[in-house]
Amino acid sequence: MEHLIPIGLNHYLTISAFLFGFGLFAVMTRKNAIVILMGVELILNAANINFLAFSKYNGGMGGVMFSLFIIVIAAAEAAIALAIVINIFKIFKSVDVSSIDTMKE
Amino acid sequence: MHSLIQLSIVVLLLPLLSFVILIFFNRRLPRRGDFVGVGILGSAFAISAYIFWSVIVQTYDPAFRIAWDFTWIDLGNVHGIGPLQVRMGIVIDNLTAIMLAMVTLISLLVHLYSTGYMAGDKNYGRYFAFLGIFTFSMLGIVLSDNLFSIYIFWELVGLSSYLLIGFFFEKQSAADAQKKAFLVNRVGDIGMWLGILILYSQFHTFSFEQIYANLAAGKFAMSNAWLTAAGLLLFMGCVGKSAQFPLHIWLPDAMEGPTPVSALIHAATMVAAGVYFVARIFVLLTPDALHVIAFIGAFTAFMAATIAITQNDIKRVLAYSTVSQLGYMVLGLGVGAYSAALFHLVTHAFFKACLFLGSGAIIHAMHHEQDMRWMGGLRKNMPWTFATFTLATLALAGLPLTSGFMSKDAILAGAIGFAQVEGGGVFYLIPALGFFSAMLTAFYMGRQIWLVFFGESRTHLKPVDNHHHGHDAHGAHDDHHDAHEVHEVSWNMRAPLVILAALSIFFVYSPNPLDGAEGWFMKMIKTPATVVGPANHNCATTLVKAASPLMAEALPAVAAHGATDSPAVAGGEHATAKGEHAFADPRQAEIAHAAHAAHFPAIYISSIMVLVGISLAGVVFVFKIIDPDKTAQAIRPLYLFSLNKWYWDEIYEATFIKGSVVLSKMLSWFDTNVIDGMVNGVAFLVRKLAFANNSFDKYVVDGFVNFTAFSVNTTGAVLRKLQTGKVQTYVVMLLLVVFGYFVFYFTRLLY
Amino acid sequence: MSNLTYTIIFYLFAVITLCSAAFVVFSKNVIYSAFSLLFTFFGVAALYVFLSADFIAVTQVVVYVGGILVLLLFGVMFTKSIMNTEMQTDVLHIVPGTLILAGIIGALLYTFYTTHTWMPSNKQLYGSIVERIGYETMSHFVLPFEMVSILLLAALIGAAFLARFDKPDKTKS
Amino acid sequence: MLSLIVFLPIIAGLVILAVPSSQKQIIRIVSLLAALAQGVLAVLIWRGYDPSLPGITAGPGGSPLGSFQFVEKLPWISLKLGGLGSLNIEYFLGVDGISVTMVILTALVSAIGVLSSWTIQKQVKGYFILYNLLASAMMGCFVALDFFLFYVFWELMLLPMYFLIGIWGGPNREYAAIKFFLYTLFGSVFMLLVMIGLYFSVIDPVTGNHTFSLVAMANQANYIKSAILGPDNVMWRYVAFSVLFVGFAIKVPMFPFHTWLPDAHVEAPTPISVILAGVLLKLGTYGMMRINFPLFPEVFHASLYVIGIFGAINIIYGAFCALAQQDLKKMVAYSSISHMGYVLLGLAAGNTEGMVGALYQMFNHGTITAMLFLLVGVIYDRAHTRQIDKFGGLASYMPVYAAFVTVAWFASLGLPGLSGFISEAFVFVGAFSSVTTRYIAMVSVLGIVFGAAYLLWSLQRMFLGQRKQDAAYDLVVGDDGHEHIHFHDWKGKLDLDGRELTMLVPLLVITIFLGIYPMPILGLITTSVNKLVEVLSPLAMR
Repeated sequence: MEHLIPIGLNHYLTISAFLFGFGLFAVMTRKNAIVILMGVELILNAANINFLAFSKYNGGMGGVMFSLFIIVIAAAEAAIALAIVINIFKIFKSVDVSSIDTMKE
Repeated sequence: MHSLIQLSIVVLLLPLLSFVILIFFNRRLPRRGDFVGVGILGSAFAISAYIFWSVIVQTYDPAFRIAWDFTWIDLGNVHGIGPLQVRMGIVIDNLTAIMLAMVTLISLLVHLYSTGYMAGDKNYGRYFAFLGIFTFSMLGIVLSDNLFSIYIFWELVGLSSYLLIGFFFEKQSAADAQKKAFLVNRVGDIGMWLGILILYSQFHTFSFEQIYANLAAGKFAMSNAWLTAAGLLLFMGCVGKSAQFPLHIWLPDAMEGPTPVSALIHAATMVAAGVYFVARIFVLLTPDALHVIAFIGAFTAFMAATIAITQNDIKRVLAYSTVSQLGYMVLGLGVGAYSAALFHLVTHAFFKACLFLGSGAIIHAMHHEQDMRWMGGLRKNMPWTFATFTLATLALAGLPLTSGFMSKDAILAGAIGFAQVEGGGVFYLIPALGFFSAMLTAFYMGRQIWLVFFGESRTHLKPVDNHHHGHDAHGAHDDHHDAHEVHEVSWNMRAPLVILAALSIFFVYSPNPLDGAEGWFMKMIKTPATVVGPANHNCATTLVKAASPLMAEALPAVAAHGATDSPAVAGGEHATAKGEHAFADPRQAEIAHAAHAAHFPAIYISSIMVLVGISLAGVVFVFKIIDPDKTAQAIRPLYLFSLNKWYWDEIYEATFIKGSVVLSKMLSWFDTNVIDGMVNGVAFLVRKLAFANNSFDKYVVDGFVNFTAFSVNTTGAVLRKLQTGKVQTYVVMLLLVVFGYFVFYFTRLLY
Repeated sequence: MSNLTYTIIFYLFAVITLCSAAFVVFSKNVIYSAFSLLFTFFGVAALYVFLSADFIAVTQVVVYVGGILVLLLFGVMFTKSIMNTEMQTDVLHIVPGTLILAGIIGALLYTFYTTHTWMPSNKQLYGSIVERIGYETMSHFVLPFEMVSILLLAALIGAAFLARFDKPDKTKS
Repeated sequence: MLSLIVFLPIIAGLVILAVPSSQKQIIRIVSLLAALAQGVLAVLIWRGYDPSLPGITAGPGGSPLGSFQFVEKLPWISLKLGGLGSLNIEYFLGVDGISVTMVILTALVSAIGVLSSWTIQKQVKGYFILYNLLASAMMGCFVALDFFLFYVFWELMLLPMYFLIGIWGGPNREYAAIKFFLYTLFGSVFMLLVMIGLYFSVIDPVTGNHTFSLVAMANQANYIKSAILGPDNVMWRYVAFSVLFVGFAIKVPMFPFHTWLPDAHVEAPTPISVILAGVLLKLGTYGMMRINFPLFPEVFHASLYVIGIFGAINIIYGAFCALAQQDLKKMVAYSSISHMGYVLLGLAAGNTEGMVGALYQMFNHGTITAMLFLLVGVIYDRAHTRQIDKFGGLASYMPVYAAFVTVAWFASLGLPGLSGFISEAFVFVGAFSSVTTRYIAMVSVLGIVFGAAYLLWSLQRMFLGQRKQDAAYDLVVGDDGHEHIHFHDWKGKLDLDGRELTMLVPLLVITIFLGIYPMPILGLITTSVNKLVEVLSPLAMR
C-alpha cells in the first residue's frame, strides 16, 4: 500500500481521463440527447479536475479561476442545451438524435 | 583606227540599217522597200570588194592581220584578278576579207534574186528586213576578234535563221522547222558556250589573240583533257550550225523557208559559219579533238550522201548534199587540211548557192512544185537555168576544171596524208568514206540533173490531192497556177545564177585546174601554228622537241610510207621548198607533207569515183539498164533506211523530244502534286493539328475539367454515404482521426 | 488526519465518481443516469476539496447538483412524460465508440505517466483559497468575470426564449 | 531625296484617300503622277550617284556610314530596356551600287504598273491606295540600311499584296493570297529572330551601343566575339544563315519553296503580276546580297555549293515545269522561277562575274518579265483565256502584238542583243570560273535549251500556223475583203492600243539598249559588287 500513499497529480489526471472518456463515450454512442448532455457535463468536470489539479500542484490561481468560469459556462450551456433539446423535441417529436438527420440534405 | 577597220564597221552596220529601216517602214516605202535592201547590200558588197582588193590583191601577204577593239563592259578592279574588262573588237585578215566578200556577194545576189522570187508575198518587206539582220549577224561572226562576240552573232544567226525558215509561218511544217532549227542550234550553242567558259575561266578573256598567247605560254592550268574538251565543245557549236552529225537534222527541214533563204543561209553562209568558227579556233584543237572532228566530218559526209540518193524533193537533195559537203569541210579541218577545208567552204558557197537559186528558179517556174518525180524536160524551157545548174552540179560532183574539184581534191589528199601520218588502220576510213561519198555525190547529182532537165515532162503524173495541198500555203501564187507553161525566169533571178556559175570555174581560184594549191586562195590562207603548248600537250610544238613520244610513234609510219627524212626535216624542207608553210608543229608539217605527196593519188581516185558515180547515174536513169524502182524494191530495207534519213528524226522524236515532254509532264505533276502537295499537306496538317488541338481542348483539357468534376461527383456520391446527417457519426469520425493522430504521434515517439 | 486515511478517503471518492460516471454512461435508463450523475457530481466535488478548492467544490454542488442536474431531470421528465415512451436509450457506434474510449483513455494515461515534467512544484496550494479567489476575481479576472456574468444572463434569457412554447402554426412557419 | 522617293506614293495614297471614290480618273492620274515623280527622282538619283564609291560596308578608317550615298540617318526609336540595355533603331536610308539599280527598277516597274492598272474597274480607290502603299514599301526595302527598318518595310509590303491578290485577283484568289501571305510570313518570322540575335551581337563602333545598322553588321570587326551570333558561336551562325536564307529564298522563290508563285501569278491581276515578278522576287535575292551574305561571309563560303545546286535545280526544274504548262501565265511564272535560278547560280559563284551577272539578271528579269506579264495581260483582256491551245495563227492578225511577244520571248530566252543574254552569260561565266560551281554551271547550261524550248513552243502554238478549230476568237471577213479575227466582247482595238504601247515600248527599248550597251547599269554596280566580293572573300575573313 505504500506506493498508494502519496496522492499525486497523476491520480487526479487518471480520474479525469476516465471521466473524460466516459463523457466522450456518452456523446458518441447515446441516442438520447439528454444523456449526451450528461456526457458533456462529465467532460466538463473532467476538465475542471485537471485545471484544479494542475493549479494545486503548481500553486497558481489561474486553474482555480478557470474552473470557476467553466462551471458558470457549464450552467449556461446546460440551460441553452436543454432549451434546444426541448425545441428539437417540439419539432421532431423525439429526442433521439439518430433520427435527426436533416443535415444530410 | 585603220581605214579598213572603219570600212568593215560600215559593212557590218549597213545590213543592220537595212533591217531597221525595213522592219519599221516597209509598208510606207514604194515596192515595200526592196530597193533599200538591195541598194544597201550593194554598197556593202562594194565596200567589201574594196577590202578584198586591198587585202588580197594589193597586200598579198599571208600574215596580213589588223585588229581593233574597244571596252564593252568594264568590270572594274575585280578582287583577286585586277582590272577586268570585256572587250569587243574587229579583226581583219585574209580569211576575213575573203569571207566578207563572199557573204556580201551572195547576200547581194540573194537579195536581187528575191526581188523576183518573192514578188507578191504579203510580207515582202519584212522578208528583206530579215535578210538584212541575217547578213548583219553573219558579218558579225566573220569580223569578230573574240569568242564572246562570235557567240553573240552566232546566236543572232540562229535568230535570223529562225525568222527566215519560219517566214511562211502559217504553214505548220514551217513553224515546226523554225523551232527545230533554233533548238537544235541551241544544243550546239550550249556546247560552244561551255567551251568558251572553259577558256575564259582560265584566262579571264574572250579574245582569240590573248587566249592563244596564254595557251602558247602554257598558262592553261587544267588538265589536257579539259583542253581537248574545250576544243570539242567549241566544235559542238559548229556541229549545230554546220549541221554535222548528230545535230544535222534541222537543215533538211529548214528547206521550208523560201528557196533564196535556203541558198543564203543553208548553203552558203550560215552553215559555213560553223566551219569558219572551227578554222578560227583551229589552233587550240588538240590532236584528240581533231580526230573526233575528222571522224564526225567523214561520217556526216557519208551519211548525208546516202540519204541524198533517195530523196525526191529537189531541195532536200540539195540540203543533204550540203550536209555532206559540210562534212567534207569538217573532215578537212579535222585532218589538218586547213586551207583546203576553207577553200572548199568558199567554192561550195558559190556553187551551192547557184544550185539552190537554180532550184528556186525551177520551183518558181514549176509553180512551187518541188518533187523531182513530177518534173522533167526542163532543159528546153529553161536553158539559162539548165546551163548554170549543170555547171554548178559538175562543181559539186567534183569534175575537173571546176572549183569543187580543186577543193575537194585538196581535202581528200589531206585525208590520205592524215591517215598515213596517224598510222593507218582505222584512220584510212576517213579518206575511204570521203571517196565513197564523192561517188555518191556524183550519182545523186546526176540523178537530179536527169530527172529535172531531161526526158519528158511528168507534171501530169502527179496525184491531184497532193497537188492542191502543196499550194494552199502560197495563196498569192494561186492565180496563175492553172497555166502549166514553164518558162525561163526573169533577169533579176537569172543574173545571180550566171554570176555564181561563173564563180564555180577553176580559173577564179587557181591557174592550174588540177592543183588549187597554186591558186591565190591556198596561198593566202595558211595553216596557223598550233598554240597547244608542250606544257599540256603531248605533241611538241617546236622542232627542238621533235623527239617527243608521239613523234617516236609516228616515225615508223612515215618510214613505212617511204619518207627517208626525219619528219621534222621533212616539214622544214617542205616549208623552205615552197617558201610558205612554216609549220611550227611537226605533226602539221608531216600531214601537209604527206598530203602533198598524196595529191595525185587523190586526184586519180576521186576522178575515178566521180566518173563511176556519174556513169552509175547514167546507167540507172538515162539508159535505164537498171530500173531504179525495181532496185529499190530489191534492197527495200536499205532504200527505206535512206529515204527516211536513217530514221534520225524518229529516233530523236522518240528519245529527246518525247523524253523532254514526258519529263516535263512528270516534273509538272511532281510540282503540283508533290511539292505543292507537300505545301498543301503541311497546310492540311496544320489545319488538322488545329482541329486536333481543338479536340484536345474539347476532350482532354475540357475533359480533364469534366473528369475532375466527375471524380469529385463520384467521390462525393461515395462520401455522401458517410454523411449520415447524424452529429454523432461525425464526432466518431473526428475522434477516429484524432485517434489516428495519436497513433501516428506515438509511433513517431517510439522510433 | 493521517495520510492513510486521506488516501483511503480519496480512493473512496474516486471510485464513487468513476463508478457513478460509468453508470451514467452505460445505464439504459435515462432517469437512472440522471440520478447517478448526482453521485458523480458529489464525488467530483469531494475531489475538489482534496485539491484545496473548497469554494469550487461548494460551487460545484450548488451549480451542478442544484442547478444543472435539476434542469436535466426536469428535461428528462418533461420530454418523457409527453412522449410516453420508455425511459431507455439506444446506443449506436458501440464498437468504434468503445475503441475510441479505450484508445483515448489509454493514450491520455500513457501521456500522463510518461510525461515527467509535470512533477509538482514546491509551491502548492494549501488550505482555503476563498479569499484569494475573491481577490483574483476582482483584480486579474474582473473582465472575464463580467463577461461570464453577461454570458450567463444571455444564456438564461436565450434558454427561456428557446424553450418557450410556441403555437403550432407559428413553429411551422 | 530617298525619303521622298520612298514616301511619295504614300503621300499620293493619302491624297487619293481624300478624293471621292467616284472620281476614278482623278485617282488614276494622281497615282500616275506620283509614279512619274518617283521615276524622275529615280533618274535624279541615278544621275547623282557616284559609281566609284563601293558602299556595302564601312571599312576600317573610313566614314562610319561607309561610302553609301544619299544617306539619311535619324534616331527613330530609342528604348531603355533595363537589364537588356537599350533598343536603338534608326531611320537609316542610303544607296550603293546594289540598291541604286533596284531603286531604278522599282520606279520603272511601279510606273508601268500604274499604267497597267488603268483597266481596273473594281473599287478603284481602294486599289490605288493599296498599290501606292505597296510601291512605297518596295522602295523602302531597297533603300533601308537599318535592319529593323528593312523588316518594317518588308512586312509592310505583305499586307497590300495580300489584299491586291485577294480582292482583285482571279477565281481562286483567296487561296493564292493566303498561300502567298503564309509563305512569306513564314520566312519573315525567322528573319525577325535572326535580326534580334544580330542586334545583340553587333556593336556600333561609333556609339558603342548595339545597333541594327546593316553597315555596321556587314563589318565582321563589329561583332562581339562571344555573342549569340558572334564569330565564336559557329553553330548559331550557321543556323542563322540558313534560316535567313530560307526566309529570302521563299521570296526568290527557290525550289522547293516556289509553289506560291505560280498560284499567285495566275490569280493576280496583270499589274500585280508585273510588280510581283518585276520587283518583289528581286527582294529575295537583294536581301541575300545585302543582308544574308555580307553578314555571314564564312557561312556563305561554306554553302556556295548548296546555293549553286538550288540555283541549278531552279533553272532546269522551272524550265521543265514551264514546258508542261497549258496556261500561258503559269508558263511565264515558271519561267520566272527558272530565271531567278540564274540569279542564285550567279550568287553562288561568289566572284565578280557571277555577282554582276546575278544583279544584272535581277534588273533584266524585272524589265523582261514585266513585259511578258503585260503581254499575257493583253491577250487575256481580249480573249478572257490564257490557254495556249486556244490560240493559233495570231501573228497574221495581230502583227504588232506578235512582234512584241517575239522580242519579249527572245529576250526571256536570252538572245544576244537583248539584255537578258548578258546577265545570263555573266552568270555562267562566273559560275564556271568558280571551281565550286563549275560542274553545276555545266549542268545548268541545259536550261538555255529548255528555256528556248518552252518559249518557242508556246510561240509556235499561239502565233504561228493557222487558227485552231476551238480557238478563243472568230474569223471574220472585213470590209476590205481580208480576213480578221474577232474576240467576243472586246470592244477595243484588236492590236495593241496606245496605252499598251506606252507601257511596252519603254521596256522594249530598255531591253534592247541594255542588251547592246549594258554599261549604264553595269557601271553602277561593278564597284559595289567588287567590294561585296572582297567582303565575302575568304581573305577578308578573320
